[in-house]
Amino acid sequence: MEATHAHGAGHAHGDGHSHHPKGVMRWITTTNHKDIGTMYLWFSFAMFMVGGAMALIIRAELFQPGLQYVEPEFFNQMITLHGLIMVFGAIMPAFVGFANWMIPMMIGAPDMAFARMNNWSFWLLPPAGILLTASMFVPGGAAGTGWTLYPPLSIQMGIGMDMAIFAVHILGMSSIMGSINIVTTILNLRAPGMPLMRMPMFCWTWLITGFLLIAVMPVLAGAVTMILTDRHFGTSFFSAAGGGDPVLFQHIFWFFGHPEVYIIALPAFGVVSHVIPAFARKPIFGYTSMVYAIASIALISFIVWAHHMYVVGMPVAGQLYFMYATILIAVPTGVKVFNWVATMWRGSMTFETPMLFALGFLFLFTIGGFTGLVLSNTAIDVQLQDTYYVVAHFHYVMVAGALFSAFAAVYYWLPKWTGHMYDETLGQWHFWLSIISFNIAFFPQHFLGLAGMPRRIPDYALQFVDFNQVSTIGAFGFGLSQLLFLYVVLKAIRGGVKAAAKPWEGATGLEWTVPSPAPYHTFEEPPVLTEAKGHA
Amino acid sequence: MNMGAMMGERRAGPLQVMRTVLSALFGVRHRRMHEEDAAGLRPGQVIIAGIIVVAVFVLAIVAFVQFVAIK
Amino acid sequence: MNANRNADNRRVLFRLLAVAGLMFGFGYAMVPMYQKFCEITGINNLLNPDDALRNTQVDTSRKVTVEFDANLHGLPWSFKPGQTSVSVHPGELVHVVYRVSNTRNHPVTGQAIPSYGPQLAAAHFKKLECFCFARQTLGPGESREMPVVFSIDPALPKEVNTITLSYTFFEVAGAVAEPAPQQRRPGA
Amino acid sequence: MATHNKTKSRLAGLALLAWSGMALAAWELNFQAPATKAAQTVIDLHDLMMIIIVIIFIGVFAVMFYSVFAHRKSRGHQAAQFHDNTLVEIAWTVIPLLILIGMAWPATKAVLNMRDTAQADITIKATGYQWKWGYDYLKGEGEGIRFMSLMSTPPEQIRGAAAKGGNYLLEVDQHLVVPVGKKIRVLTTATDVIHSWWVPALAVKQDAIPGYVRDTWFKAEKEGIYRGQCAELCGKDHAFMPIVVEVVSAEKYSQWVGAQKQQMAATADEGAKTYSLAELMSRGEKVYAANCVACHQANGKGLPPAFPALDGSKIAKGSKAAHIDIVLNGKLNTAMAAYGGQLGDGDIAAVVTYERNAWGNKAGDVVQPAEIRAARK
Repeated sequence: MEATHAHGAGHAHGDGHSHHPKGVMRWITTTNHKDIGTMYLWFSFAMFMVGGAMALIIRAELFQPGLQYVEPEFFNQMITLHGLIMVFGAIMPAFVGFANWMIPMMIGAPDMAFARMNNWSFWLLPPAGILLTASMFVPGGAAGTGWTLYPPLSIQMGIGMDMAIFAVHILGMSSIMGSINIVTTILNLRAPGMPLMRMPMFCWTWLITGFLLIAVMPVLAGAVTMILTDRHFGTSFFSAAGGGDPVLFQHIFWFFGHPEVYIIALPAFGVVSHVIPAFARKPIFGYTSMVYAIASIALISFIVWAHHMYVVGMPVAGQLYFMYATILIAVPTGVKVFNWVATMWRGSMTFETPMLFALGFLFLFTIGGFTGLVLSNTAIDVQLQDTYYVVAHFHYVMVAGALFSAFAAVYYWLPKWTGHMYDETLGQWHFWLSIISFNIAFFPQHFLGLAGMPRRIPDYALQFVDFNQVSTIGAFGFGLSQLLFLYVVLKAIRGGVKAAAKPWEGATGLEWTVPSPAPYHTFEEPPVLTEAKGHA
Repeated sequence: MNMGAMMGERRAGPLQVMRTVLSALFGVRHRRMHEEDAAGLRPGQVIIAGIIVVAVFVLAIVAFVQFVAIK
Repeated sequence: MNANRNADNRRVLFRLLAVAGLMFGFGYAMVPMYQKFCEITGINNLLNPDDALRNTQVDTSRKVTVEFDANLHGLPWSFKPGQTSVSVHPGELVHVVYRVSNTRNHPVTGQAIPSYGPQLAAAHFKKLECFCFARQTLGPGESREMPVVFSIDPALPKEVNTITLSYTFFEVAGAVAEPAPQQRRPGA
Repeated sequence: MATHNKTKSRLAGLALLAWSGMALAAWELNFQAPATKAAQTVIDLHDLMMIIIVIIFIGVFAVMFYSVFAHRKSRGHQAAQFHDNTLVEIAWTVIPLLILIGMAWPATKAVLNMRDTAQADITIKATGYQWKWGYDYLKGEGEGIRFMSLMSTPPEQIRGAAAKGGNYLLEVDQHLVVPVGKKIRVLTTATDVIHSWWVPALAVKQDAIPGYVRDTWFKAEKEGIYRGQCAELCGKDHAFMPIVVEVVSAEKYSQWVGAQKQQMAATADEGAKTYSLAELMSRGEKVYAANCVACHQANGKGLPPAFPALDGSKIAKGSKAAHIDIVLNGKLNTAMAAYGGQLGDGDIAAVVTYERNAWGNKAGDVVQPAEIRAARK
């Protein structure tokens, strides 16, 4: 608790500790959760930029009907890589980065439980990222199947597909190791006097997410391995010719894919459950029911996978079952939103950037939830499956849900990481630019989908021109706004107003008891918790 | 609000476990009620009960679908 | 304290090794386990004819139209049903043929997969003789009539009055006139 | 359904237009005009859900925004410290649950109706190919008719070398013609990868899965031309395999069936006729443009390594028999499909002749339909 060195804060300058290697080797060999968290976050941001550039290529091509800038093959590759990179390269590592940085500090642990494995689970990511991006440059290009990798199309692809499969394997290993680490840390390294039910919400969401990841990543790995053996070793898991079934892959994929949605959403819920109470200066409403509801959401996320495949021709009984199950699980998710609104109710609110992003999250995630409800209805989904409506829906859930809460998290914890306050004015500009351009980009896509525009097409009929143009303009606006984010973060790293140990008046939790920036080693002696100190 | 209750050695009965799991699935749980329950609950019990309840939930929907689809 | 921890760690290590060994063994045990499972439940007995209906009573109160459809998947063959459709009573034993011929001047091996529309019908469609799933090798220019003998289960839901039986022939890549290893039934 | 020709980008005032665009035909905000009862049901269901959703949305966010405005620190509001209330929680769990169950009931009825393919008048099989649709009339009036349906939008329009036509990307060479008011059962299957047969105005979408048949149905209530597209990513020309269903009166349909039968008979007779090089070349160019251009390209240069060039290729310059064989039977484990089942003798003769004499190829020989017919034996 007495460490005072001001470093380890998210950038490579200055290292006061004599027993650490310097320069690059420090980062390669580090086992410090703060260093590793920082690397996760920068990796995630780099991937976010790469995936974002791909999205802009897609939107540029769709600005006008006809083929202008890219060939259809390349367009399909962009679609695939954008999806894979954003899900596995940007969003998931971002939240693992937050977990690394914050969970030990939130629970009063000196570091993660398996510090060396932590290093390894990060360093698996760059090769996977490189494998994915490099697959664009091999003969035949990257996989052009969409991130869902459906066979038999994925059987037809070139070597880029194999590279994508290996990348998914490596990313899966990294995620599983990261999850084991987080789960073990939370279960075993809590400071004395912090029972599970007094743990900060972010830790709870990650505990559950960790279990989900351990459960479903092997499923995805199995599915892509079956594609690999179908491609090269003469098996016929997904080929009717040998007695297999192409639809089997979709079942396996979505058995992974639906819990994956919650893997991405739950830590986001966790972040928001810290930010809103902090800026409403009021404890979170219904902590216990929230914990329980999140656990049950996780459990029942395993029984609704086939609502992604209403039109593959499953029996009518199957369609009805998945419709009912999906509609029923919408309830506990919806209740989360009520909880957050009730937390704000009769609070004493201020609206700094983290709070703005949390409110943006709430607003947009609710819209995404509602369109999800529309899609859960099998009869309507038959019309909307594989259209831009679905694209709009999951971008509202993913971008608004995960990304906005990640921004909230960065602004909320940046003073703790860097020791400086970020530029509030620019932060607010970033928020307003982001939310406005996001809506310009994605709201019109609902209309495109309703009117009948299929997704994953590089060219479209003329009645879709207008909204596509609006959408492209919004997408470029959204992309450019993120450069402002980079500037704000860099500015805070380089200097600025010194941050207090607890820069947010309403913030609670152990992480705010250590100085800002957080010393390289925190809680080498477990903190003493007093009953009065409320968490969550 | 006292830690002693959490360390209790008393074991929860099946009914109590079920009540916990069901209220969790429903999504509503009062902290006070939880603390009464938590005294005797073991994670293993809750997990098994949770899986059973979800299985029953699935079977109930399946049965309902059979009823609707094959009138 | 330290010795204690080492012992603990060793115990955990051994347990994990045992689990890993068991999982590895389980992987091998899967194959016979699945076979046994399928045998008992009757799932996946692709090559054996379906059991003859126990209740052979013919339901003369209604007729079901059975349409026949043929697809080729990358095969230089011609493949057509001998009849586009038949109208049958449930329970009745029906005999139809498909005609297939090799248009190539060398032997080609193919394999047919059946499929039903609506899918619901699959459970009520009993094939007593079928050329599906077994490999077929046709010599240069050879033509063949492939019989299908089936009956419709009288338990077929009342509202289903049309069933499509569709076969797709796939080329068995690289296979040249080899006997199908698992072919347990002659005459197909 | 109204399409339009406005392709000019309107940068000025675009954001404004986005919200005031309801008056313009192109700013479609809702489903396409329905042509079947099922499509109408979908729209009704969607309207119902939208009303409920908008009410809940306004309710929740009215509370939130009231809180945001009233309970802010700058107005001196003191934070209350309550943190749960079981009664409120039960209420906001039970009420949405009941609303959702209420929505599930009409949805169930719609689904059961959508999946009931019995009592169909006509059965048509739609087969997805990379990248076109094939149709076989299996049962009912018109039984035995089969044809391929390819996008007929010219590549110049796609590449921006020509003005885009009214039904840009949604026009095919042969419409799927069906009679009005009859229950049409559609079986879907595919030969290569998964496609999806989708016509929005008919509310029909069904994946076409290689090796399996799936079925769906529609019953068009009014005559007209309804356009749709493949909905499942199926490779590079996924955007270019439209579906056009033409719904006509019973009499017109019978006429169409008659004409089709005649044409099929004529095609079958082609084997006996002989044609001149010029005739075959001009016909072959059309067949080539419809079937081969996607991979081998208009200039015959292909897109190596996946799609080899024909200009100067060994096959186009070598023996006729080998050339005919590869067109008729395809090449295993490559994208080269067998066209024997898709094209008639005359078309294949023409396209082979064309390939042997176009671009830099100067074989000078003519392939007659009779040779194709012989090669098929």
